[in-house]
Amino acid sequence: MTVSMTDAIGRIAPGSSIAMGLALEHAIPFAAGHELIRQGIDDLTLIGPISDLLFDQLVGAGVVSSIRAAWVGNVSAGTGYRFREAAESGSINVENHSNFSIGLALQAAAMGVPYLPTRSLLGSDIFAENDRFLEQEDPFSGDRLALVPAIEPDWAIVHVQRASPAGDAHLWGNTGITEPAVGAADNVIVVAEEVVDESVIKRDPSRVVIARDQVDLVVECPYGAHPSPVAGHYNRDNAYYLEYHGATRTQEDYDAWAETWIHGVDDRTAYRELIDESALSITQETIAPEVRYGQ
Amino acid sequence: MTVSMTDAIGRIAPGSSIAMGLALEHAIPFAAGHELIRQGIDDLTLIGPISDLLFDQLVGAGVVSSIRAAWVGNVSAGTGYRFREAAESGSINVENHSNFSIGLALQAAAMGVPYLPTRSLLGSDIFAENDRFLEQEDPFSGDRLALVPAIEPDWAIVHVQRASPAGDAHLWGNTGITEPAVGAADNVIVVAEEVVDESVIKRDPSRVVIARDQVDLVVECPYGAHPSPVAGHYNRDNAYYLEYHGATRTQEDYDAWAETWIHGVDDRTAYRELIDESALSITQETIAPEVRYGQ
Amino acid sequence: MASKEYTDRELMVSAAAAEIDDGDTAFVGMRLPLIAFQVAVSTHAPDALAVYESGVIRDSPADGFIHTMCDLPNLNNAVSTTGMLDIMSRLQRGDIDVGFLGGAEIDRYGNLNTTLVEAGNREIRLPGSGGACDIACMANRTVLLMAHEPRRFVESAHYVTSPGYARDGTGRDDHPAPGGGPSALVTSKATFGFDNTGELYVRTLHPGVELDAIADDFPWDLQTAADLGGTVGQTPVPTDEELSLIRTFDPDGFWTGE
Amino acid sequence: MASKEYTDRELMVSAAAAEIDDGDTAFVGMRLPLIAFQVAVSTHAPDALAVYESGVIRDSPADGFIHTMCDLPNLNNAVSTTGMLDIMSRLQRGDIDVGFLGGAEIDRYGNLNTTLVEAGNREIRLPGSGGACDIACMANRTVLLMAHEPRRFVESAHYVTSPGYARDGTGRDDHPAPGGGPSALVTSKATFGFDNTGELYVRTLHPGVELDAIADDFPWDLQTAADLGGTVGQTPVPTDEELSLIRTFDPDGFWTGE
Repeated sequence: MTVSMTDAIGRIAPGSSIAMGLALEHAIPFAAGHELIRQGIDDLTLIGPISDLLFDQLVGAGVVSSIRAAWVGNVSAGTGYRFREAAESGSINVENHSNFSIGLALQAAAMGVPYLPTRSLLGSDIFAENDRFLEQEDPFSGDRLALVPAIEPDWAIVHVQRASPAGDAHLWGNTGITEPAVGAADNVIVVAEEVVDESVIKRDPSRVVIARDQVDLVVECPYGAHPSPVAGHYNRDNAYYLEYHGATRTQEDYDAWAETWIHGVDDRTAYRELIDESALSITQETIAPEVRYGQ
Repeated sequence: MTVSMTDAIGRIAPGSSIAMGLALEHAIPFAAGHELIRQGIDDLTLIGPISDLLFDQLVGAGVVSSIRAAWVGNVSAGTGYRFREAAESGSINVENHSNFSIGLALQAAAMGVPYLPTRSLLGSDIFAENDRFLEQEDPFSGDRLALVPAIEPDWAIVHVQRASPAGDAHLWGNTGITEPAVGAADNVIVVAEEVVDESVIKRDPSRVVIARDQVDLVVECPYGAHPSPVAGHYNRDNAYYLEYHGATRTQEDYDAWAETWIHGVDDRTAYRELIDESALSITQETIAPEVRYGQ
Repeated sequence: MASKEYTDRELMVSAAAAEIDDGDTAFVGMRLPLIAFQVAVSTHAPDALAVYESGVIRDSPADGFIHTMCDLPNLNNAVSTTGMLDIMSRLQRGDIDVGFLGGAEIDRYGNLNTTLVEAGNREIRLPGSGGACDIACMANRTVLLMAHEPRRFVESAHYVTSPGYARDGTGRDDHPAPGGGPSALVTSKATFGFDNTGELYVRTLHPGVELDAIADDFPWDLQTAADLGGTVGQTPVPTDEELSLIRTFDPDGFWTGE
Repeated sequence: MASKEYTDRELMVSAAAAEIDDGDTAFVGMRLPLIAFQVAVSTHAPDALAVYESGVIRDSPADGFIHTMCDLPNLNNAVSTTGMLDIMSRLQRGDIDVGFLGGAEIDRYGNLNTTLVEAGNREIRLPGSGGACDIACMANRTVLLMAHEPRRFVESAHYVTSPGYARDGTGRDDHPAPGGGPSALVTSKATFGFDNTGELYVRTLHPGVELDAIADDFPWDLQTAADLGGTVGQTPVPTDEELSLIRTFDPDGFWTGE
């Protein structure tokens, strides 16, 4: 099921809901996001815990109608100006979550139950303003609980270190809510730094975070998470986050930025010419100790 | 916090509830169970999904008053005679679960919520006979759900491949409901094939299934899971399961069996003389592909 | 009966394997289904996937005999070894096509008992559910396997460990669980289906078995495919390839011998 | 004010680090707390553990500057990199001793707003909660950090992202969440505590800051430790060791510079 990024993203219909950026600031599928913009797949609902720039970029491109997330901005610099302007003008709808509530909503869907209970949320305006949350008196203890209903994204897009062509993925480092989102989504695209022979994956089945039965499409895309870091592959491109912050205060500025970084390149191969990979490469390497299976 | 098995088990008070055998037929902490018997720590409540012999052995030793589990027996041979006799005579109390309900009960405790909802159980006598389960009309969909209340064991005992002295553990292969149980338990004993320097564990933090903040005591005990298998270390001793089945049909037979296998040895070092380790060793080795972190 | 070239249990494994379609995700469990999945994936269902409640996911036979799902050959070169809650979540969200169950008792509507049976005025305690109740409630369909012994077929199960269909003929309509219920029962003498009301009927007889000889094993008036407008066929005998595979996966006949 | 040998934010980091006790499990988040944990574990709290909502658990400083919890130096030689639900579960079951929070607005009872503020008749959209609401509800205690700017201190938060104490003086008594609520607020001019009713009071003033000069920054009658029978002390200046550590962890002053 290995396809090109162009083909994979082309399967996503306008109006879809997409969970992305699930490992927080780690391994964000920017390449997939930029391809969504190039193909003009719009009216999207974006779902995630925090979004470190990717959602802001999609909003700036005008392809977003709703966001269901706990935080949208730029972790290095604070505000995401495209998100802020769109939220303030009402051109996008925002459903406010906490990190836990979005995680529980996806986990409920992944578990196949209509909701999960939590001791968080009550007393906040996140709870008060959202009719989808319910308050419940716990039938066992009488405690007050918040019930978080399931969210089932149409798509989840996840960036991993390596995957088999069948879709089994080795992922390490931060994972955030990757697993709940993959379980919750109707369709899953795995974007891998490296597509490897199935035998490589099977030599370490306990490293598999996503198995083939959950995956629809596999895309090989080295550096596909830049400017976010990928454990074992490249560091975070901090300068990019600061430059973006300065360069996207107005829509016009954003459009100029996007002309260079998104529309000015056909694909990730061309994109890689824009960045100085050597400045991001791993210089101090840590190799995991040996793990054996066998019989 | 590394202590001997004798010391670790000595901390467990009579009357405690203990979750064990959480990785199903894999990595069952038999050495810890036998030490419980030798020290005569009784009136125990045993908690687990299935128990492949260990619970039967503890029941035979007379140290068990209650079992909360989904299955107790001998996976190779079927019946566990000591469990069957005790359950039939009423000398132990049995709370019947399904694998999922015991997993959810522990997961609820691990998550710090009073219950988790499920679509399983309704329509079964497991649900009908147990007053602790509740039926609920889902406030979102109107569906009928079963609510499984949390179970918080006093202790969880878990066998792993390697752990740091601080309690951080690398565990691979089957894990079953190890993670929920460790999160749920008040106290956790990690029994490791190998206690290694902390730096070994930290070279692969994504392999850590149990972190130190959840662990109270660490015991190094090679072959501590025999006769169950441990991935990368030794195979299942199938003959042992069959022999046990034949040798424990009556209490007298069990007592003779225990005289050899439990009371006849002081500790796991002496125990290892009773078994033919070479017949169980890994002959066909599979080594996991390299994983790098770094910065 | 003429001497056979296969054992009853080899035929049951063959019949169970036939219940796995190519592309299925199967929840396997213990004993004969351990072998049946390996046969299916080696023959007509190369793209089937097996999940086990220990967390293992496999797409190929183990390279060695396995007593249990957790035996090292079943881990070695597995696709994944995730946790039980993750596997059970697949079941609960409806992603498991077929699950296998055994039983000490079965009633007319496929309700299974593996917990507590009556024998005269003694109650015999059995090991219990394991994951059976969960599979019964939530797999899209279940395939039941048991030795063909009259005491196992009862009007009403003494303890319903694993729900089948409602006893009032409404099938799964009012059942709260998302699963589809039993689709087949394989015994050592016949295979059975379940009609629209959830009632058991004879689908095929194993070679050498007469309908009359098994009808008396049931304490109710046993239906057959003929009663439902079809015909009672004969269960296919294991092919040479299947027998060869079964004897590779279970070389000493531990699960599949006489 | 005489020229200082440290920046406001270096002092805030030092004061925040002092709020971590040895042996604490701290929920760290972003910005200054990233540095504060590293200072604490390098000085008075060697057995403190940090958890981050990305899943990382650390017992030692990163060997390199980190903009975010997910920067590779924060993963390298971590204790564990589990998932967010696992970290949030620790919080929900009461295992997190202290959590750090920032805020654009704070009211008298420690309720924080990081979602939506009013400026004149414009509503300004901020990034939102992240994990802040969860930490506020469920950590045993929370430490709040913010720049000392009068607009941030409000009678009533425009949007309560992260609950503090009830506005009727009942503290956390009727609050459904298991957490203990805010224990300290660290601004760039002072540190504050919360009294038994959950109301803010001045605990210590940073060197060179006069009480009168900050009292007007609050739209209510600001309490001090003196009102509660204690005394308003002076916030300790960062030690040389702390400053050296801060400048090692943040060599370009990205988070802690002027």
